[in-house]
Amino acid sequence: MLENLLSAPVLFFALGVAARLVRSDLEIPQPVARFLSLYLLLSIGIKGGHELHEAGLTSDVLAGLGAAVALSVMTPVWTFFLLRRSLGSTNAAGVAATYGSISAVTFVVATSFLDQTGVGYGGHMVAAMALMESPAIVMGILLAQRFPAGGPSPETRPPLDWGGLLREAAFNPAVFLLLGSMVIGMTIGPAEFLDVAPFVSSPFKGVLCFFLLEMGLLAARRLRELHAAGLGPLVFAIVAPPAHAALAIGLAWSIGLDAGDALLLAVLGGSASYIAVPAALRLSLPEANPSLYVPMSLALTFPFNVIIGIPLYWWAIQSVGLAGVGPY
Amino acid sequence: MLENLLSAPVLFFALGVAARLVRSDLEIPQPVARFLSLYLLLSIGIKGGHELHEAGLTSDVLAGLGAAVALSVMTPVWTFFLLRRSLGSTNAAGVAATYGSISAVTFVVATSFLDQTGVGYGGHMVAAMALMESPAIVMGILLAQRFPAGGPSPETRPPLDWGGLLREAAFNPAVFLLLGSMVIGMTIGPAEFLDVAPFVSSPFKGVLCFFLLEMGLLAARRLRELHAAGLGPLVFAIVAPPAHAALAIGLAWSIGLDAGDALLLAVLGGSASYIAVPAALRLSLPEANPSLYVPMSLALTFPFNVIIGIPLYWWAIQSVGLAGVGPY
Amino acid sequence: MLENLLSAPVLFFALGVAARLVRSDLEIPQPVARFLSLYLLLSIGIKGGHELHEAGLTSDVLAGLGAAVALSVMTPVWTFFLLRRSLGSTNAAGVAATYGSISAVTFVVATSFLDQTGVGYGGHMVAAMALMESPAIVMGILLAQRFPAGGPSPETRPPLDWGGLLREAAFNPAVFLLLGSMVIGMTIGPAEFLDVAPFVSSPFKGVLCFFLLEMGLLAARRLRELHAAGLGPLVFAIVAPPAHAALAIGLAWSIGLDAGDALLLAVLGGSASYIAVPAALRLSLPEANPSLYVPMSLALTFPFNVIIGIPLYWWAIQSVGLAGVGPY
Amino acid sequence: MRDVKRIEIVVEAPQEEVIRQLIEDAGIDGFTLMHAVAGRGQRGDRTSDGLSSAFQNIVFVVAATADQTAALVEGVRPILKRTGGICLVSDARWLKH
Amino acid sequence: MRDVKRIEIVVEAPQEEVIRQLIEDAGIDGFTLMHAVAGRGQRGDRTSDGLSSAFQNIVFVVAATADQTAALVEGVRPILKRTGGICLVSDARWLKH
Amino acid sequence: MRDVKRIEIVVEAPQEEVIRQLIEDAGIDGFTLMHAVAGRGQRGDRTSDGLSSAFQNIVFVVAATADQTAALVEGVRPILKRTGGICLVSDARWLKH
Ligand SMILES: Nc1ncnc2c1ncn2[C@@H]1O[C@H](COP(=O)(O)O)[C@@H](O)[C@H]1O
Ligand SMILES: Nc1ncnc2c1ncn2[C@@H]1O[C@H](COP(=O)(O)O)[C@@H](O)[C@H]1O
Ligand SMILES: Nc1ncnc2c1ncn2[C@@H]1O[C@H](COP(=O)(O)O)[C@@H](O)[C@H]1O
Ligand code: NA
Ligand code: NA
Ligand code: NA
Repeated sequence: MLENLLSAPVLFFALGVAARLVRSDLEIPQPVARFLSLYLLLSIGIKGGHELHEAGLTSDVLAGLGAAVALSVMTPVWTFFLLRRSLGSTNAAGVAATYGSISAVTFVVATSFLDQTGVGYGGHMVAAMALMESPAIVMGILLAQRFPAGGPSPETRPPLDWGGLLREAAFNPAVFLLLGSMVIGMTIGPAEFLDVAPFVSSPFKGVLCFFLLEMGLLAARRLRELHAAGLGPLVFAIVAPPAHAALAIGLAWSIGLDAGDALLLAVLGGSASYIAVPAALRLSLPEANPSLYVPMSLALTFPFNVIIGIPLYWWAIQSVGLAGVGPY
Repeated sequence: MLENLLSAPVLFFALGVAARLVRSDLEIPQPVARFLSLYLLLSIGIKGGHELHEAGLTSDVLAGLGAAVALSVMTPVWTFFLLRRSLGSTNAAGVAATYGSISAVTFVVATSFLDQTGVGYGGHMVAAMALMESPAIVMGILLAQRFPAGGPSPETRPPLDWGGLLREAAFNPAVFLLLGSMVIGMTIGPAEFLDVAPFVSSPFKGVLCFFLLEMGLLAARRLRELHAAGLGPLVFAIVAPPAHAALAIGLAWSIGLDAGDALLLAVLGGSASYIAVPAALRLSLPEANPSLYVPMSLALTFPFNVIIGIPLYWWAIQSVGLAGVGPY
Repeated sequence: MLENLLSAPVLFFALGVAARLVRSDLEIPQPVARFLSLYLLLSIGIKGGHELHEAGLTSDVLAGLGAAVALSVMTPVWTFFLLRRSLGSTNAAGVAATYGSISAVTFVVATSFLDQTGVGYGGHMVAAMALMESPAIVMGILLAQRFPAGGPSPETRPPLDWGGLLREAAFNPAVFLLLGSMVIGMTIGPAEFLDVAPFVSSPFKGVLCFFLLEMGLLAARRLRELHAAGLGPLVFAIVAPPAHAALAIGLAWSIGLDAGDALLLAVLGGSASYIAVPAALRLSLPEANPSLYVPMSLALTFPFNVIIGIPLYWWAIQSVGLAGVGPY
Repeated sequence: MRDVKRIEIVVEAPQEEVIRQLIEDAGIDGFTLMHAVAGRGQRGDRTSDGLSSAFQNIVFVVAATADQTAALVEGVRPILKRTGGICLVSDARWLKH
Repeated sequence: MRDVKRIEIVVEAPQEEVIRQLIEDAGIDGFTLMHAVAGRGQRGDRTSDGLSSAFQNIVFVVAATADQTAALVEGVRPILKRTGGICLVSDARWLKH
Repeated sequence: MRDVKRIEIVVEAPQEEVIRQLIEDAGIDGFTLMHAVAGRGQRGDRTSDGLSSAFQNIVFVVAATADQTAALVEGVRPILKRTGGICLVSDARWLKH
């Protein structure tokens, strides 16, 4: 765990937080930060696709994908009913969608943790990640519609544009680039993969450091917004990750996933979205307060997972005795 | 040809087109895309200069340069007279300049094709590319001036600023960076070249993938603009590339270029500009409709060359029996 | 010296100047240029921290740091009194702060010069650089306050916000990222360092080329602003670097620094700020004319150091017989 | 020069398509659009960050006749109510070339 | 505060030098300039892309006296005619410090 | 719609915090802010470069009542005097949703 604390990406996250705390003007230019996140998605997509191509489609693959989708459909349900009383229906639905979905950066940090630990993982877990964004968004909106309470009066609320919502959910940039890069990674041959590897593999960890610096800056800025939110959301943002991860580990154990895949499933279950879901919610559920669900996932759940969660889940996975395999 | 279809850059181009078709919000931040294109120019310039320095100035070099300039001077002439009737003088001149000039990205994809095929090419072809932008622009303007027809009445058209035009043509950013990097590539020693190689060579193909993703996004967006243009420009945009490339191959054959250089000459002849020429035309021939010449070159000719043209021209070159040499 | 003139970064600087002279529209998108400078700081910080960790804290380290801070405190004093008569108190204070501080890019070019020459240097020199920004800024403001003359009448000048000034001086983005990356470089183990090396080391020289291209563009643009300034500032901007560097070499000799560290100290002493100090002065001493101190440091002192200064100081260091060591 | 209204609409970036459509529906055939704009209002700070544009503002500047303006303003009202932002209308003269 | 005209000119980026010159020719000693602006008009959509700035708009905001404004407007007219764009003029008060 | 003042403040980027504070002090609870703006004035050219934002402009657009405007204008005056920039005030109507 200490080792994880002292990994370069985590330290850069801390540096970003520190910069904001001392009110330094340090910032990553926004178009570049946006590009670095595209780079991480493209890289992980190509590598995942390449590995999936090498390994082939096994029953493990289908089991992993199924488990991931199940998590993203179910998590919003209990999240919603747990929080509806304290936050109101609309905000509870926003948080539900957020926690049913995933954080790609957390996933990336987890793959980097596995690489360092020398444990392999299946390329299909990248697909699993991509498949978890949309169901969570749709579930959140559905819940808000079926269990309305408060919010603006019906006449000011325009009818929901389901077509737009589904397009937003299924073709949001992150999902699209991830799945597209995966398909490309599966399609190109090994020679072509070798050609792009110096771009998608070698600088990966360094780019991750830069990106976590940005994440630290953003998380620290968002943290202040939680002052107004009361204790409930704070507690949820810290307790939900290990709870959801435990569930994911249980699922992994029951379907016999390898240890590496199990860690990634735990991280997917335990993490929450701060990019795709907020963007979709601003369109489809603008009444939900983004100053609630974004800081929860970005300023609390994200650092929790990256610093404590990943090594904790790994320890749990080894305790329940899931077998690791070497890097594919 | 199938192999080329399945190369990573071409697949990313397709991914970009697909993203636009399904109306995904995927986009490369504009300052980064701009930078990636500078990177491609700088890299190809340094590498070209370095290779030219190694190979020395041969008569082959002069022949290649001469053929390139000749193509860029002649192509606008027939293009103009072919299209004047249907498009009007001004628009025909715009298209003429566009097709006399070149597409640096197509050139880069072709060098990547040659690298993969294991065939060498001369660094001077990079200079040939740089020399083809300006003559085409000047020819287009000249043709519009000598053969006016329609357009705004003479009194509203200010006298042409030839100084500005020539500066724009000769020192446009792409030409300047390309030639400048070539000179630097020729000047620095091998040790210095080795020092910059991890930057200019290793990530090259990966950056190309990202850039073709952007090209796909742009091409798909531009495609719609052609609806209004009628069939003529559409046909021209698809027929001109192989016709001009055939001419270039004939020229290459008659002056005895190596197969690799011949392919690059074919690609230069067959490709059309969508960066430098439009920028110059907006200043010197603003009456020409950019919604005509940009989509033609970007949304039709560019993908045609990248997907079909390059392998097709290569097949033709091998058929006429030009000898390839190994990579320098 | 000729060798230095023909190094890739210096040639790209010249290319940038040439682009501006022929009025080419070439430009590096601003967010990317901003990012490249962050990259250079982060890289040099991590590498410096890593080397410092390997070498350990020796008395050499403390001597180097002390000499650097002394230079940044003293240089503003004589600069101020030398220029006060001709430029007025406020502008003299601005120039004083500028020349007491440092240019990180000059430092980076010097490390690249040493790498090429095969001479090592201590990682603590990166810390020395970081420690030189703040004292110079504070000295400049103090001098302007203690020796006022001219400037706006007291009632319009608001009381100085010392808290803000110190925060600006101590936590300006460059200093913060540099020191933060150094600490991270000292903290992470060798395995982790190897993981980030393909990002922080391999492309370093290439990125430096791109950045010097930008510097050339900016320097040429700024040069024009000096027309109004008279001969004094021009002469100072060329004479101060070798004078301050000579002093630094003397200091290095007296405390027995290694040759590599001595060169870096000379470069720190001889260089002047054009990023951190201007930003701080706009807040704390806005009456000082930035069209004076920025072009002096950016358009004259910077190219002087990069082209002539570095090899000149190196020659001087070898003449006084400081011993070099191999790369750590 | 012709008298027109100058309409300035500040909304969050995700509403771009909606406002574009409203402008078209109001029969106005042009607009100018700035991206990556920051701001503060009742819904807190909006600043660009490197993750998504969901929390940035965009600014539409539209020149239109009084009638078109009335139509556009009515369309924009519920959007501002739901998602925040402002709409300012002022008088201007339009250089008709 | 002093009464001035506020002139807002939207043109495509390649015309930057031309407009700068016209402002100077009108005897106006300052302007504010925004880059990378999108828009739609009779000449279709203008959006920033990653290739060139030729199809982006820029916006000049200029504070000037009525006389200077008249001069500038006359200079701008043929540019707008040839290459498109708009020019809006409104009344404002300028805080003269 | 309600009558308001539209205040447009162009200052150099380092003054951002100062102006934000002045807006708050004037009792105004919102503003719109554009970064990376170029310009020319008595203090020469301000263009964005890749080194720092110290020589860029920023533009604040503020909708406020006449009283708030008077307060803000007085606060801004000495800043403009010291560090340059402009402040334009015009009449507008604010769509109150
Ligand atoms: N008084 C104001 N003046 C200028 N812009 C404002 C004002 N109030 C709000 N805005 C803009 O509208 C956006 C949304 O405002 P709100 O919905 O009040 O949070 C803010 O981020 C600002 O960009
Ligand atoms: N009615 C309008 N309101 C605001 N901006 C406009 C309007 N019409 C045109 N523009 C701007 O002027 C640019 C060129 O317009 P046009 O020449 O009509 O294509 C457009 O891209 C818009 O930015
Ligand atoms: N007449 C003007 N019209 C519009 N903007 C101006 C004007 N004068 C100055 N500015 C803006 O204010 C900034 C600072 O002006 P100055 O302090 O005069 O150098 C300039 O960079 C411009 O952005
Ligand atoms: Na989750
Ligand atoms: Na051509
Ligand atoms: Na110094």
